[in-house]
Amino acid sequence: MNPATLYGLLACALVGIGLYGLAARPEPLRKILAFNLLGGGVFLLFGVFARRGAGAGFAGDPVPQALVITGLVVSFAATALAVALALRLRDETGDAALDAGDGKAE
Amino acid sequence: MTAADVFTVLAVAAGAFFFLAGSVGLLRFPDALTRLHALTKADNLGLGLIVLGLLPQVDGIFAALKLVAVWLIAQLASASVTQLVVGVIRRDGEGA
Amino acid sequence: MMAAFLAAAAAFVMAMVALGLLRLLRGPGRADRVMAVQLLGTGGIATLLLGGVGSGLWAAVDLALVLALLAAFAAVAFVDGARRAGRPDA
Amino acid sequence: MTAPLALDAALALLTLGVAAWTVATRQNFAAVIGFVAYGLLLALSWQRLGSVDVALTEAALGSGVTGAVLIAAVSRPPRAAGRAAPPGPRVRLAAALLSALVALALAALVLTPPEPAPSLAAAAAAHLPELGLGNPVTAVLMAYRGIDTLLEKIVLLLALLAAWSLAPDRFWTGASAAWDGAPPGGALTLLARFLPPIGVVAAVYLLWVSADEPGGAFQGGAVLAAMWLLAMMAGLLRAPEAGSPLLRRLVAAGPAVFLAVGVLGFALPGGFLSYPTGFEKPVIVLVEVPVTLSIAVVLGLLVAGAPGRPPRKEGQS
Repeated sequence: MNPATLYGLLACALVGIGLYGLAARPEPLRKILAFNLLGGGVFLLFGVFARRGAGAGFAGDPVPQALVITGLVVSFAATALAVALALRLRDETGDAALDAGDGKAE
Repeated sequence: MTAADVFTVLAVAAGAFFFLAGSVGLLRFPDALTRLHALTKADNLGLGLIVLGLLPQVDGIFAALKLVAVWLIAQLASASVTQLVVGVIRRDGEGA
Repeated sequence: MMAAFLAAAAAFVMAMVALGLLRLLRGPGRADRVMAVQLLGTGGIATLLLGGVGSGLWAAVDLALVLALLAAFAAVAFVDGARRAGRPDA
Repeated sequence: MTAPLALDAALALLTLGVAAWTVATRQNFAAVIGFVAYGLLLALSWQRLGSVDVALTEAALGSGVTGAVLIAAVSRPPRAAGRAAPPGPRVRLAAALLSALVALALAALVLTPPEPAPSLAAAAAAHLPELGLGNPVTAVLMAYRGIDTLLEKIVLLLALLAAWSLAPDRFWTGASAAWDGAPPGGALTLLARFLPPIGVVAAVYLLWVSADEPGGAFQGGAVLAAMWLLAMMAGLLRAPEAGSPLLRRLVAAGPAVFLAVGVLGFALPGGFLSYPTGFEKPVIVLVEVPVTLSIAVVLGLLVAGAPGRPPRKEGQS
């Protein structure tokens, strides 16, 4: 198996894990985490296709790589905003479901 | 194999051994403070020996300086983190 | 020859890091989990340096430099969070 | 099995294990730390795939700065007892089956790729000499698809505005309450005095070499942001007020210069975001410097979160 296929299969599994976490975990923080796991897998797929498109003396096709860099920044912005929203909503409603911490007795 | 290559093999192997020691210590030691002690062995000696071993393999003083700089920065980070984590363990207990 | 040895050493360090990451799973304390990530950072730097010098790809050393700069960042954020949680109005 | 392939296999298995555990663990703090480890492992994977530009971004932004946001959130003491009820076993089974289906469909795509592999590498390489650049990823980001990069700056601005607007009215234009500016002393102060100067040099280096080597505005900006946050966490720098004119100028500088250069393209070479012939590289550098600063400031502010204390009086800043 060549490395690109190996990482490609890893990316598929990461997408699956992220999707499951998004659906099966009720806490907002865990949904945000799962969303980022999913994103990591999708970005890695781009990396695999970039690797396959290596040519012109480059180790990979630069276009998917640039897309991923842009995507990473946007995904960070979305994550920071989602965390801020969850925390504010918790402060507003006192809803235990929005608590991010684990409590003192850990 | 030149003398420099022998030196590289020995130093890198010794560095890798300290990573083994650090990981085993992190897993086997009984409490958080001794585990922290094991971790610093991998951080300081493991990485340091690997960098030392790689020095003969690079050409140019700048390349060598960059390797040493990476180790020094990692060293600074590791030393500070150890202090800080000990502070949290002392104050909040092991569960923290 | 040397490249093969350095690649093998990189794989060995990665395996050791994997072993150390079991501490991330087992905990029990928060500090233990932070330590496991610290080990991953150092091991990642070692792997990159070994791989970068072994294969002559110098960009890997730049990545190692960035990892070293950010090695303390997660642990500092953890300590900062613990300090803020201890503050009455946090 | 050869040594490099063994490294790839170890890395892939480790990433998979950490990801699965991040979803499965009961404790939120453990899951967040698992996610930081996941980001580091992904950065190593990107390097193994030959995309060092992306690996740098993932390490600095995906693991480092994102990790700081999540660790800060998870360190908040909970208000109320109790937990959200997880969905029942039937829902979880359905979710698992559907996720597995999606993963398998993607795997089928990975295993039966189109031949020959589609690639724009040759097209990207064709115009590199005219741009004076050697790194094709920088060329795509700053020249070929400059519009994407410009719009993405706007997205960052919008995210910051949205995060700020979550502040209660009395805190509007105030500073983040995350750090009170009191130095805790000891090792943290030492680290925050030594590391940021080195980090600033490294950020400038990443920006400078990005013309020919991996690096760039995002990577440099993320490293700068991390150093700024470190200094704020150590109490060496005060969290800035959202109303500060200097701060607002820094936030707007990058997109403003980028937009100005883009509009100038109508006048000189004849199209939005087209750079004047013969001056491509200086113009790109001119755009990248303020863009890096703006990225650093916005990332830092997004980690600091919505303002949480009232603004100081006029003329006191």
